[in-house]
Amino acid sequence: MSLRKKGPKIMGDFEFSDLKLHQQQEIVNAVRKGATRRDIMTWMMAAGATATTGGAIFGSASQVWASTPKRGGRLVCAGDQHGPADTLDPILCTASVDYWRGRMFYGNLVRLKADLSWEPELAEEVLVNSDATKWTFKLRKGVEFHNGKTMNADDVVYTLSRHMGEDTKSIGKSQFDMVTSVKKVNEYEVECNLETPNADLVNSLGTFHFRVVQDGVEDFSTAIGTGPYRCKEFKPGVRTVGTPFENCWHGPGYLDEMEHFGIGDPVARLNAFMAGDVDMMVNLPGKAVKEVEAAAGKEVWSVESGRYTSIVCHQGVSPSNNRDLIRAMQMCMDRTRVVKGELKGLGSVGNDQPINKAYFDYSPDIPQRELDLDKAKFHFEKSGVGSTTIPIIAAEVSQAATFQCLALQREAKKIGMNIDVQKVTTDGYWGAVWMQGSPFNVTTWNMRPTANIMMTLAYKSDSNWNETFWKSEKFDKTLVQVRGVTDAAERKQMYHDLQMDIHENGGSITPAHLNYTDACASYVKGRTMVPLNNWGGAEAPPYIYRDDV
Amino acid sequence: MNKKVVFEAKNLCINAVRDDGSELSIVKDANFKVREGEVVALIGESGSGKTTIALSSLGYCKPGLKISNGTTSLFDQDLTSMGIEELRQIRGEKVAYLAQSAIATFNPALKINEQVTESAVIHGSKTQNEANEFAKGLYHSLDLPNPEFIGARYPHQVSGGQLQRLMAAMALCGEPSLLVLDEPTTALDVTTQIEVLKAFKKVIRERGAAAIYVTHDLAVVAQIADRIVVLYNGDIQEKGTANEVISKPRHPYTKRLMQAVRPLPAAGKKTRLNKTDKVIEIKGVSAGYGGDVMSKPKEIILKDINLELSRGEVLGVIGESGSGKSTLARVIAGLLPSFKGEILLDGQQLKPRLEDRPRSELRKIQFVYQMADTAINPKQTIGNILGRPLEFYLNMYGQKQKNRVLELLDMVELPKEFFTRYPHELSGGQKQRINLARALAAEPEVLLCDEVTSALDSIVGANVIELLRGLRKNLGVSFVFISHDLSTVSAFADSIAVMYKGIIAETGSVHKVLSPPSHPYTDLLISSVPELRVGWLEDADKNIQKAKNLLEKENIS
Amino acid sequence: MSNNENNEDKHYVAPFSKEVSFDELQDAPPSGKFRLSITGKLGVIVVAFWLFIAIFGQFLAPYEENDLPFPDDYSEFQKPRPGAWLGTDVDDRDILSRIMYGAGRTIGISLAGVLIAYVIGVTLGIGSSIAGSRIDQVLTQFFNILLAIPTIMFGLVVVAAVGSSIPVLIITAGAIFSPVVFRLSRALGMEIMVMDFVEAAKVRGEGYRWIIFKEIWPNAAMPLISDFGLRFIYVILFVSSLSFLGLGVQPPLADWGSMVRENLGALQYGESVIPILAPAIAIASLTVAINLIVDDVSAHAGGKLSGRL
Amino acid sequence: MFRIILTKIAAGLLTTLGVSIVIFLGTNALPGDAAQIRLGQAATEDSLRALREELGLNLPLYQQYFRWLFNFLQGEFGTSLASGNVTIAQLISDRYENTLIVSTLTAMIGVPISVGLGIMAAMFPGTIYDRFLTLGSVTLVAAPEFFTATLMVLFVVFFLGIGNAVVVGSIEDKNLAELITHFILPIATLCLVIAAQLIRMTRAAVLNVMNSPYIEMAILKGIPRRRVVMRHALLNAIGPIVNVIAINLAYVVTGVIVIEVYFGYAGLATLIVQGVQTRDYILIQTLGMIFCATYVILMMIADLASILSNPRLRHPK
Repeated sequence: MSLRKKGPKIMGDFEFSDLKLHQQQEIVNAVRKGATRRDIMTWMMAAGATATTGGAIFGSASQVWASTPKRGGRLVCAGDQHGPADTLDPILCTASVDYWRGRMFYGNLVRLKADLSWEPELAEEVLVNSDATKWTFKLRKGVEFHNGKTMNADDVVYTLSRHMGEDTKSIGKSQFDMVTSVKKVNEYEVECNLETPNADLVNSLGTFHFRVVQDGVEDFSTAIGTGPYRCKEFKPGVRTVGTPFENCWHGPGYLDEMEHFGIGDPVARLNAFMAGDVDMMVNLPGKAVKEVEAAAGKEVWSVESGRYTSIVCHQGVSPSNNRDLIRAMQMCMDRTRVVKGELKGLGSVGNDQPINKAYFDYSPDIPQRELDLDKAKFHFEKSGVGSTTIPIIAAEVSQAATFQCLALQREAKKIGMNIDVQKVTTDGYWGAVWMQGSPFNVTTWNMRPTANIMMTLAYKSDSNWNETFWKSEKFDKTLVQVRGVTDAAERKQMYHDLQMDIHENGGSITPAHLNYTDACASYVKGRTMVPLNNWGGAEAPPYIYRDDV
Repeated sequence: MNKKVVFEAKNLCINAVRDDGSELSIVKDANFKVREGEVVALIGESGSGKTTIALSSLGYCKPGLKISNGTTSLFDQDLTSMGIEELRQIRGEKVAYLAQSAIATFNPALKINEQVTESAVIHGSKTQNEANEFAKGLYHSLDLPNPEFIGARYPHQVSGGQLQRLMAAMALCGEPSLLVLDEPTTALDVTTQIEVLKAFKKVIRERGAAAIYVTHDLAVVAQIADRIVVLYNGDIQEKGTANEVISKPRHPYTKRLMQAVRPLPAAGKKTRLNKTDKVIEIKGVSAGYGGDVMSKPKEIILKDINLELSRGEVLGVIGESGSGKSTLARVIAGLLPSFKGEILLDGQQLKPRLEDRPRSELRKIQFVYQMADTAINPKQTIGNILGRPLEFYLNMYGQKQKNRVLELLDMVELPKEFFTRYPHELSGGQKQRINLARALAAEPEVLLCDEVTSALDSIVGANVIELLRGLRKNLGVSFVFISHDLSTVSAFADSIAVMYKGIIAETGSVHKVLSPPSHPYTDLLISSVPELRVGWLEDADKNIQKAKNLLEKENIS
Repeated sequence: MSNNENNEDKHYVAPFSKEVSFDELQDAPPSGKFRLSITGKLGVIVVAFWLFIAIFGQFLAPYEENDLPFPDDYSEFQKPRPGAWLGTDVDDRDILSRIMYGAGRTIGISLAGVLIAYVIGVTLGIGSSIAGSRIDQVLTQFFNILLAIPTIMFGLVVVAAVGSSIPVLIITAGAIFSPVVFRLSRALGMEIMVMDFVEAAKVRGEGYRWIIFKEIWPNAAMPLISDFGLRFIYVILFVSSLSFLGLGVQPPLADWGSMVRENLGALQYGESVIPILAPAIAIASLTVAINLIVDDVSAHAGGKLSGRL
Repeated sequence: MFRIILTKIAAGLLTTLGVSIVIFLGTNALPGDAAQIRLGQAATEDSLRALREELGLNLPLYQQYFRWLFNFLQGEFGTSLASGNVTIAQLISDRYENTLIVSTLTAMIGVPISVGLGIMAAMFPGTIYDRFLTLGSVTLVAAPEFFTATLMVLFVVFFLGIGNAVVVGSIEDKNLAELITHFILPIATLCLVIAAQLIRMTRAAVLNVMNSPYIEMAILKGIPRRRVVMRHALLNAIGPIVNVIAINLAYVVTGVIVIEVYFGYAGLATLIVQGVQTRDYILIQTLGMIFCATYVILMMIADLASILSNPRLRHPK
């Protein structure tokens, strides 16, 4: 199997800025002269874009495409939680503010696209052996760090080896722990050897924690990367300011200055955005979408995603290991209310398993579980739980996390199921409640680059984060096997089986998948749509620009 | 007779407005005039409305009061119809006020000179420099020490008597035509009172101002007033020239007032006492404040006190404020432990500290406070107040206790209905009787009476003394009777101890102490007690000066 | 009565009858038993109303606190209409019912918190004022230290350490407000301790129990009660500040502070402002009413002289 | 007088010392120790032991305390546990400017206005003006801060169209006009918050003095109302007023968490919230000490002011 891909230049998913300058100018001119959508599409496909991406986007955004990225201007971006823990060290990033900053200042070996396929970035060429146990990265030449040093294999080896070893602090180490060695082959070539096959390794390398840093750097009070902006100011919990890096290999960032800080309070953040004090904000509450849509010059920036919120049923303790009880609860879940009432449609109904259509390997053939009180009652009676109180520990770890419990509780009451929602503070929830033995509690997961990574993290028996304590040998076996399967149909069937297994036998009540919903001023252009995090997967910094300068 | 009328009250009625809106008549239909250069005294007891009338001459009513009828006028200008700004022009300029307590009426945060001169300067009658000079002149004529510099001080830096005179300066600085003096000497010691009175009289005569002098003390009035207006319960009972009213009182109330005037110090009736039956012996006691318990205090108040009290005896302790007489009572009661010497009760040594004394000893010595207002708990009924000592010392409960309380009420000549009342429903004299009854409830051997009559009006005070006399006769209790008032003490006590600067200056039977030759301080006290006759002030001056000189010599040696 | 010039200067004797005894006059009647002004009465009515709701609200409420009045409608912040007389909240629930449920919780927490603060503060404060200088110094110094610690920070650390639950909130509020109560009751105790009637009790040989409960307490009660009202308000504010930081009463439990908080964001875009402002108005009405009573209690004396300026 | 001042200063120092013990013991009683937090999930027994030794956590508690106190006094606050490599001094220096500008301006604007309004209310008690002010301050006292803040934003930013809803950027980059538009809302809100209490307390303090006999005397001397209040009454009310001001100023520095969060600027108060959220004990200890010292110093200044305003203490007999 060869996963060799080649790209002359870093490509944006749908973005005009991905094109070469003469191509951009040609399109602009064509639009000015009255070119049709069809003309442009044909032209674009000739330029290397896929027909699917082109078709999905061009129709609605022809005027966006019609404008050229402009240089200049200042952009103020409001994130949410921030504080002293803010970091410029990629391996320690935990929050969306960190991810966005990382993309401003650093580059990755590869980058992920809206459909979560990848393309080369700092690696010009990625090679993998047939059983996916050895990956070779041929590095782009002439890439300059902010301090003027040219990137070479040493930097990449140093970057990757920071994820290895027993006492690495890397947040991403679980995606890299099958790697046994990282070797410098020559000045521009690096080789990774794996213990077990992993065809998804390259997708991981496109994520937040694998930004390339300079060899030997330990002080992350400032960021020395290859990204389009250099770090002018970084004060943890106060603000970050970036200015264009003139010698960036794919060109400097478009903005004169990008400022980025956090406003913890959602009401204040929305106020700031609506008042025009900030140009972009993260986590627009579903209930404010109408307002933003109605306001002149403000737009919702929503990306459909596999992120989900869920109620965990601990499979190792009673009563949460009672299959009939789980089924009854799943059938009491008022999914429509969660999606329509709480998310205001910016999400999709969940089906008690983690994979939705945002994933490449999603299986559309699993029947949707609906609110069905009669069947629920049947299962509930069969479970023999009776009037015993069923405690669910909830915290607002994501939008709708508490709401889903209430939506369940309300319907459950109708069939005599007595659910007690015990709300605790978000702060400290992950350490004190989650996976600490309580039968029912809430959880939330961001989207992962592949279905396999997602299912491995949350459902594989030996995963540290197997939150439902579900143990299925068959599932584990299939999950590992499928990583090496190349036949499309077989692979599809196997992924269907895996998802069906969780849907039928897993311990999750998953009512909804949540979009990443943010908002920005209309003049903010060059938005990306990668569904891995807020603000288009934090992939936008190289492309984003102001249309009004 | 033809002198110009400075102030006139016509059919003046003043009402108090209660919280619920109902009104209570405080002054009823008062008519009187003050002419140029004339001192009119308003005399009466508390509640007679005398201060209220006096203040109406400034167009002022205390909060909660209002003029309901009649007029007051100053130089024929109607004060009642004036607005606040017009009144402001008059106050301090045409008419000035001297309050009872200079310590309370001087603003503690401002220097004396500013307060003395500000009225004149604000009214524009003098520039600041003129006012300063004028004030210095006043300080001179008021016999104030250091007249050049006293104005630069703060009120707390001068003595009470000086402050009282400074208040006179404050009133006179604007050269008002009318002075209103509200009990200006009542809060002072006898010896100081004479000096202040003298100074007042002098400046009033010098400046030729008219004055309204408010007091309850006839003897003082006799020294200073030209005319007297006698008030009772808001009504004018009698008015006339000072001579007429004092020498020939016609109204029964005026007569009663005259009777209540303290007699001159003289030995009272002799009571037979068994001098060998000592209730209390005080031997070489010294005490003071500050420092640790039982060690030598930082500030010594009492020095080497020796006193004896026989059963049934009344020992009068007399002295001025600061002489240590109250401290002596506190030492006997154990509130202030002595650090030296001993106190014997019935021949048994008492522990210095209250906390160390057994309940039986505590019962035998009872303390009666000066201010009945603060000495009885406003939140307890009279029944509770009097019942507590009964159950505490005598284990008397229930009906028995109640009966005894009623007996006690009877004993202090109060009606039985008081059993369920609260202190604020009682008058000052009645409260003082409750105060006494509480002490008597314990069936004590010794009553420590600390100035029990000095907060009371003269008639009421006289009644209380009468009551004490009766109790003493019937119960055989011994008294330590502390007072600054020589006449009261001499009328009631068997023996007297004169305290001066923390030591016993002189002690012995009333007769012995009061008859010459005595200690110069005793002399001073005796000669300072005002007599109820016009012209005494001038006569007394010589004696007082003599006594003072002697005392100074004594101090030096 | 007409007095001409000549009459005036003559010796005048008022008519009198022999029977009149000219007894000592009663003291002026005391400035009165405590009575409420009109605003004070209004305050009492409002407070009584909320106390009633606090106790019985959850039984009278049309819905349970997390029920939906209109299950088929997915829009929040609806205008008041039959079925939801004050409209619906951010999660489509009936605001009226939530206010009625919340009354008990808000008032209960604050009351319990203030009571704890008072039990600690008053006991130690009055105790300190009579216990003599050594113990007094130690206690005063200790509470001074506690006073120096910012309240919200103290609450934050405690709640973060042990987790937010209603008992934790109550105890934390009690601990935070006890130093202020201590200081107040100590000052009051000191003031009353020097009164003669307390000394009289001491001279009688009374023990501490009597002095505290019979002599000091009845006289300190009134000022303490007026402070109690204010402290109560501060506890409501404290708990709602914690709600703002996500550490107060945890939703979906209704309490006024967190209700204000969770609905407030919609002030700009909500369909109706009534459900958004209703919880805030509930807090305001209760606290203003308490203040009106407190003002009456504490303004018993005061401010009369300036009327004469 | 110097004796009194020295005693006050000594008492302040003693309180600060006591506070340091309370804070140290309090943070030590929280679950988990600094080493665990810094290492997080990567902690092994060996690395924990090594880090504990490095941080001195293996020493007896009292030694740890003295070590910490000694370092604190030298200005060595240590490194933030949450970030691992940023010093606490750095975190503080990034934020103190915001806190300083907001608290100073609030003090300069809010305090004089509130005290003035309180005095006015005391000058005309019972009038409509007084009732309006009293009721207004009562309502303000009762309003949660975030509620006041929201209404302010709605009114000022969205209705009047002036000012910024949040503070953006750092102070150095701003000219005066920008400073004003950015900080107008937090300062105005904070002024309202402290005004509520200041007005009430000033009014009460002045009215209390207004009942004294020397005020009656001043009235009877024909002194105009303004002078009676401003010279006779106010001089005697300085003590309590200054005390209330000090408490409120301490609050403006230490208690403005809600304001800082709401207006999106980084100040010292939010830093402590973040310290609590990340269990950053060293940060909590340091900020706790700074806050308490602020309080103690302000109260000390208030004490000194009332001593200086009292001639009895200034000029003992």
